[in-house]
Amino acid sequence: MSGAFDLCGVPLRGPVLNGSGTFDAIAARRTFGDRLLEEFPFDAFVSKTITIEPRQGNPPPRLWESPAGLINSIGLPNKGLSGFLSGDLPQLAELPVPLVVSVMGFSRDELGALVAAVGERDQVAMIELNVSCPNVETGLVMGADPAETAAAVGAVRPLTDKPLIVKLTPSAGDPAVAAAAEGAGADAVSLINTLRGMALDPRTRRPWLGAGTGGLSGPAVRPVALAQVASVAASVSIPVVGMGGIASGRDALDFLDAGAACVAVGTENFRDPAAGRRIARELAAVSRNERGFSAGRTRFSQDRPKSPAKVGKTVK
Amino acid sequence: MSGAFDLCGVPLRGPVLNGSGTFDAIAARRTFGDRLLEEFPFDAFVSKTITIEPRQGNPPPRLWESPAGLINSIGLPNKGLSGFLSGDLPQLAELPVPLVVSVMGFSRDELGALVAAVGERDQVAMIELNVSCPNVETGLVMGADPAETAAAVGAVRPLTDKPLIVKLTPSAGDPAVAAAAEGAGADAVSLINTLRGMALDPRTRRPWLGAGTGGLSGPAVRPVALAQVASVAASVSIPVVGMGGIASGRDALDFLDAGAACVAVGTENFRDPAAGRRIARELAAVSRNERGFSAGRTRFSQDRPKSPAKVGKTVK
Amino acid sequence: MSEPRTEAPFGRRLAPLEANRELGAYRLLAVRDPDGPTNPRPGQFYMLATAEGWGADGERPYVPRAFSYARARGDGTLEFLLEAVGPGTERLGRVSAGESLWLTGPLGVGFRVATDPKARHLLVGGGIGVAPIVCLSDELGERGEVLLGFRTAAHAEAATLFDHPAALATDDGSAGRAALVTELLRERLDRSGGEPAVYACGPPPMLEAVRAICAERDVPAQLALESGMACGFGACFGCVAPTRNGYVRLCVDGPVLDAADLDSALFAGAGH
Amino acid sequence: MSEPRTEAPFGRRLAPLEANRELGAYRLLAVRDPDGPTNPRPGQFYMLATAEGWGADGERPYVPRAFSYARARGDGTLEFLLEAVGPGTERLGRVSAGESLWLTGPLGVGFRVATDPKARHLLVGGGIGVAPIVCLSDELGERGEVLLGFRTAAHAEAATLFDHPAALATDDGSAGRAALVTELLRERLDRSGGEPAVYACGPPPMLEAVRAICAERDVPAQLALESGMACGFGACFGCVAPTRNGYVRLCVDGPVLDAADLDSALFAGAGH
Ligand SMILES: Cc1cc2nc3c(=O)[nH]c(=O)nc-3n(C[C@H](O)[C@H](O)[C@H](O)COP(=O)(O)OP(=O)(O)OC[C@H]3O[C@@H](n4cnc5c(N)ncnc54)[C@H](O)[C@@H]3O)c2cc1C
Ligand SMILES: Cc1cc2nc3c(=O)[nH]c(=O)nc-3n(C[C@H](O)[C@H](O)[C@H](O)COP(=O)(O)OP(=O)(O)OC[C@H]3O[C@@H](n4cnc5c(N)ncnc54)[C@H](O)[C@@H]3O)c2cc1C
Ligand SMILES: Cc1cc2nc3c(=O)[nH]c(=O)nc-3n(C[C@H](O)[C@H](O)[C@H](O)COP(=O)(O)O)c2cc1C
Ligand SMILES: Cc1cc2nc3c(=O)[nH]c(=O)nc-3n(C[C@H](O)[C@H](O)[C@H](O)COP(=O)(O)O)c2cc1C
Ligand code: FES
Ligand code: FES
Repeated sequence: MSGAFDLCGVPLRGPVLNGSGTFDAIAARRTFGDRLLEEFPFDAFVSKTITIEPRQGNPPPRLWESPAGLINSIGLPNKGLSGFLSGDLPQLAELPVPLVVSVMGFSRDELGALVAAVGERDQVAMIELNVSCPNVETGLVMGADPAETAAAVGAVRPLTDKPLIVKLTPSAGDPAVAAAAEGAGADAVSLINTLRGMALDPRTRRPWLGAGTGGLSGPAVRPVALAQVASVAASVSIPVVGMGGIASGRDALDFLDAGAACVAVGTENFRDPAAGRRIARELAAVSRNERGFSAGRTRFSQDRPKSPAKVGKTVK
Repeated sequence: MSGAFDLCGVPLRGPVLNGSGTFDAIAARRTFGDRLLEEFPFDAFVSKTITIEPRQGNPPPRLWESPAGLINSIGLPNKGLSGFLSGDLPQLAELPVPLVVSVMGFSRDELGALVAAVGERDQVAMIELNVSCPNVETGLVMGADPAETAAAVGAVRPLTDKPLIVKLTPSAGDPAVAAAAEGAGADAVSLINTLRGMALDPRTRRPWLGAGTGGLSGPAVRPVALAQVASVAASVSIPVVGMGGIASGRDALDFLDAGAACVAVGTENFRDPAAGRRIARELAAVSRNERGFSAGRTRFSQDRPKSPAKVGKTVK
Repeated sequence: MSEPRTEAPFGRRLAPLEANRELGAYRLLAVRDPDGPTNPRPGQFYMLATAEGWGADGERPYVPRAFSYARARGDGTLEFLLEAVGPGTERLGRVSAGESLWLTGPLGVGFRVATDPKARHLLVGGGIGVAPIVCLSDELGERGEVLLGFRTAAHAEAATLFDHPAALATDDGSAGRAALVTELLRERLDRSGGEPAVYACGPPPMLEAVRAICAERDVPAQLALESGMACGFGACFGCVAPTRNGYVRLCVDGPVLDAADLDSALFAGAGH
Repeated sequence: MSEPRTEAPFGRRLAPLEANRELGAYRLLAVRDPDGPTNPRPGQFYMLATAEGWGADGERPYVPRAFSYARARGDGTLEFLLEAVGPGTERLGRVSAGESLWLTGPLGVGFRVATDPKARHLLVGGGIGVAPIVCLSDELGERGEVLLGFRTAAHAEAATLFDHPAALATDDGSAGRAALVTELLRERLDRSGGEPAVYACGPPPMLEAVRAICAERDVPAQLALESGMACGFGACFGCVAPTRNGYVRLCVDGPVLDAADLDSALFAGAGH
């Protein structure tokens, strides 16, 4: 199937990515050894979001379970841009799949610096813009309103030839934000990010998470994600990477049928490190059983009920 | 405990209500007989939302399950104002607890007509304004932005002496909407309503629900609800009725500790018709065990970490 | 004729499993329900869920599932006939000794049966829909003539539940006649001239055929319908069927409806 | 000294239950893991969940739970010691014959043990924290002296797991000495003058006392810490402990940390 399928012109062996921040390929290799590379679970690897400066992340506790889901307040710990480029990038370049680097800036300048620096590395196939943080210049969450999103994407678009994926904030169920990203030059959008949620400490009765609130993910949010993916896919013509609670091939198929070009697996990786592979296998099986043909370009680019994704755009 | 606890000045025997549209006391009495009255599960009864005109509701199918939750597209079927007043109200008046009537109008005039007509009935203790629908005059969802909410509440406030509870839309996680409702004269706010969600028909691969999308409820949304309740309770001084996935006394306690004055049980009623009673019992038990005192005024009006509710306001 | 509805105790209750046995393509579950009424009415149903392991792994089922009782033994035991079609029925089909079910019921209104001892009754069951026909046949005894249809002989084993002889058809002819049960019904009605009342339960296309056949011949028919249910007691407004009087909730106004009130027994969301 | 980490097969695997028996206040689970390595390192752990009924009824648990292995028998059987403290450990404590567990591991880095055959080792276990001390004691044999502390005699039954004699204390004096295990440690270190290296696992306050006692005496100590984990292989960044070098993920950089790297073993989110 190799070469038969692509996302924004980058050939992928299949449509299953990971959600940013839900799989650390470097730590996984320490744990599972080189078998990880042989059986790599995703068709493209999305890095955890990086920022200009190193970040320690939020104080623990950072996790609490909820019914069919997880609430996290990780707080984007990362080595910062130069730590990433020198420490992580060489290792991520050894992965057998294209690399997507997720970046977040607290101003358009920061975002621009990240995109420019990451974009010039050959090892990087695509860049994902995580715009879920408040812009220190305007005070608005970058990805929360159409104009702010368009300004952020427009500012960084000239800085790289690499495909840009804009990861929408969950409040951006409003498809106007996705349309604004498309208009400003995004090559794809991805969604959903986590929903704001809270849990109390059973003993102290105060918020459990060190940061007070966190982001809800997992099967609990799947219906919300599916609705948002369907509505965004119907209003843009760039490819949509759909995620939110995908735990099986059937779930993945739901997102593809709702208009996604690719899917990403997040929380399910925590329950099953090889979830990406299993889901890809299950997806191929349900596609074969129920459609009479197997996954591949036709399947993912043409058989969607709404807004076919603009695949095949070339990278440069 | 009778008389020791009240909501907006209406004495309640305890803090457990039902969510509008999740318990039909008339149908339940046909099913369970007068035992329903003897063992009535709620401390106040909230009617299904009524509109001026009768509505058939959405085409079936109207329900789909999701992980730890339910997606519904019921579409507010009801007999309309006059059908409700003549057909349902006399039967609801036989319930052993105060009655809250939920109303929705598609314009401020409609909302006003409902509030005026319902408000003059002695059998009605409080009125809940369901403002999750688009205003036909402005095109905006009434409860989605602060100004629109203030205008709607302000328009109906003079029309009745009865306490008004404003049921916030889920997009109104923004506490500014709750503050606007308070400013315009609401006596309480309730939240959360369902989150927009979708599911596909496993066979046709098209949206399963007759209406395309529906509202997600149940434990899946509990962390989202708790975060919104905590944030709203911290920003208003009127009582908050908290709901969203409450299935046990411990869940109820979480909402009370997050700042709610009362809680409402919705989807859990479907799994266990007597869930309200069980939850009240469990709540009393966890409160006793963990606090050294039992539920009642002190517990619910003063022991909340943030923004104590303004209880004790009189009805007229 | 008063509404054939036996009131349910308020709330759900734990019902210990007594037996779970294979019956051809189906399973027969017997549970102890000592606190429930011993006289539910044929066509009424119960909401069931397992007390443990319902909706594990963060997946469906979440709400309970609806099942017609097949038999209420006077001793407080209820029997249900189950077909595994999805996660809920699969889990229920695996309950084992020592486990209990959450049970609410009896729910809904059953078949309205004329009390006239001379009235003649034609009972039509298709597939898993034979469940409420079993207790109705028990009640009517010789006065109720039973026609049953199944996909295959394995499914037709459910016919052994009947104490009275029943006419049998299978789609593939592997047991009884190779025919649809609606063909048996058509022949039977054309033979007798249409005096009997018809009571039917089965898949939507079968019920629609029964409706049309009876309507053509002016034979009164009652159909036990199915739709997705979350609560079973009128709370969620989810289980509606379109009738000539608008949508009705099958769990409180049904599941048995007069065929005369329906334009069609085939509607979006019908069946499971 | 290379990192004491045995690599895990990639992905989770089904491990059939071999035995689940009560051991005083705890339960001892044995599972068959024929495809996993037979040589995990003491202090490494596995993520476990039941294959069925995990997180039923729309409630927690959703992600798997972390457990130190207590023993890896050379034949592919793993033993875990469990204390039921919440929904996950309760469900695991109820697994029965015929059931399987989802298992991922071995994970993390274990205790770094000096290879010098003359080095002396002091093993300190508190409560359920004795689990990794069992296999470490097996490995060190006579070279490892074991001090154990429990709440009551019922908990102290876990001491019977040790093949080598161990000093025993209970909070209530119902078995061994009425003392905290950290008092045994203090006395033992003051007696010998502090040459041995200390390896400890137990509740956060105990670990903090161990840390402080060893720090005062300049005794090198390694502590097996706990925090809430979702994944166990570094994917979620949830299981962090604050160290002098910033936050580290206990599942990939731990769970065993050098006490010298910690300001305190008591931190928000420590323990379960
Ligand atoms: C009054 C009544 C009596 C019943 N009596 C019996 C009985 O005696 N024996 C028996 O075996 N079954 C009976 N059923 C059907 C039984 O309730 C369903 O088979 C069961 O709910 C399926 O649940 P599941 O989780 O196995 O399957 P799921 O696939 O989860 O189905 C669960 C629910 O989802 C909906 N659904 C799923 N797929 C479809 C679809 N393709 N089309 C329409 N709806 C769908 C339905 O609402 C269904 O009930 C009865 C149903 C009703 C309403
Ligand atoms: C490396 C490691 C090894 C372990 N080895 C063992 C072992 O061998 N035997 C054993 O019995 N247990 C062991 N544990 C602890 C075990 O993982 C927890 O007891 C288990 O996760 C509890 O799950 P639960 O669902 O029963 O309880 P829950 O209440 O659901 O706890 C689940 C998780 O929630 C968090 N949590 C809940 N309540 C609190 C609280 N009050 N304070 C802090 N966190 C809380 C923790 O992250 C906890 O792990 C180990 C933990 C780790 C990290
Ligand atoms: C622990 C955790 C960490 C995450 N970190 C990031 C991140 O760094 N950047 C990002 O864009 N999204 C992050 N996400 C969001 C996921 O990529 C994904 O959008 C979301 O979890 C929904 O998918 P899921 O339900 O399959 O997990 C994180 C999610 C989780 C659970
Ligand atoms: C089937 C169903 C019907 C509902 N109908 C109404 C309604 O008529 N008016 C309203 O304000 N809320 C309605 N709701 C929302 C509930 O009152 C409640 O806000 C929501 O379900 C969250 O609570 P829960 O998770 O406990 O169900 C409905 C919810 C469900 C599940
Ligand atoms: S199943 Fe809820 S109203 Fe019928
Ligand atoms: S448990 Fe997920 S990073 Fe450690």
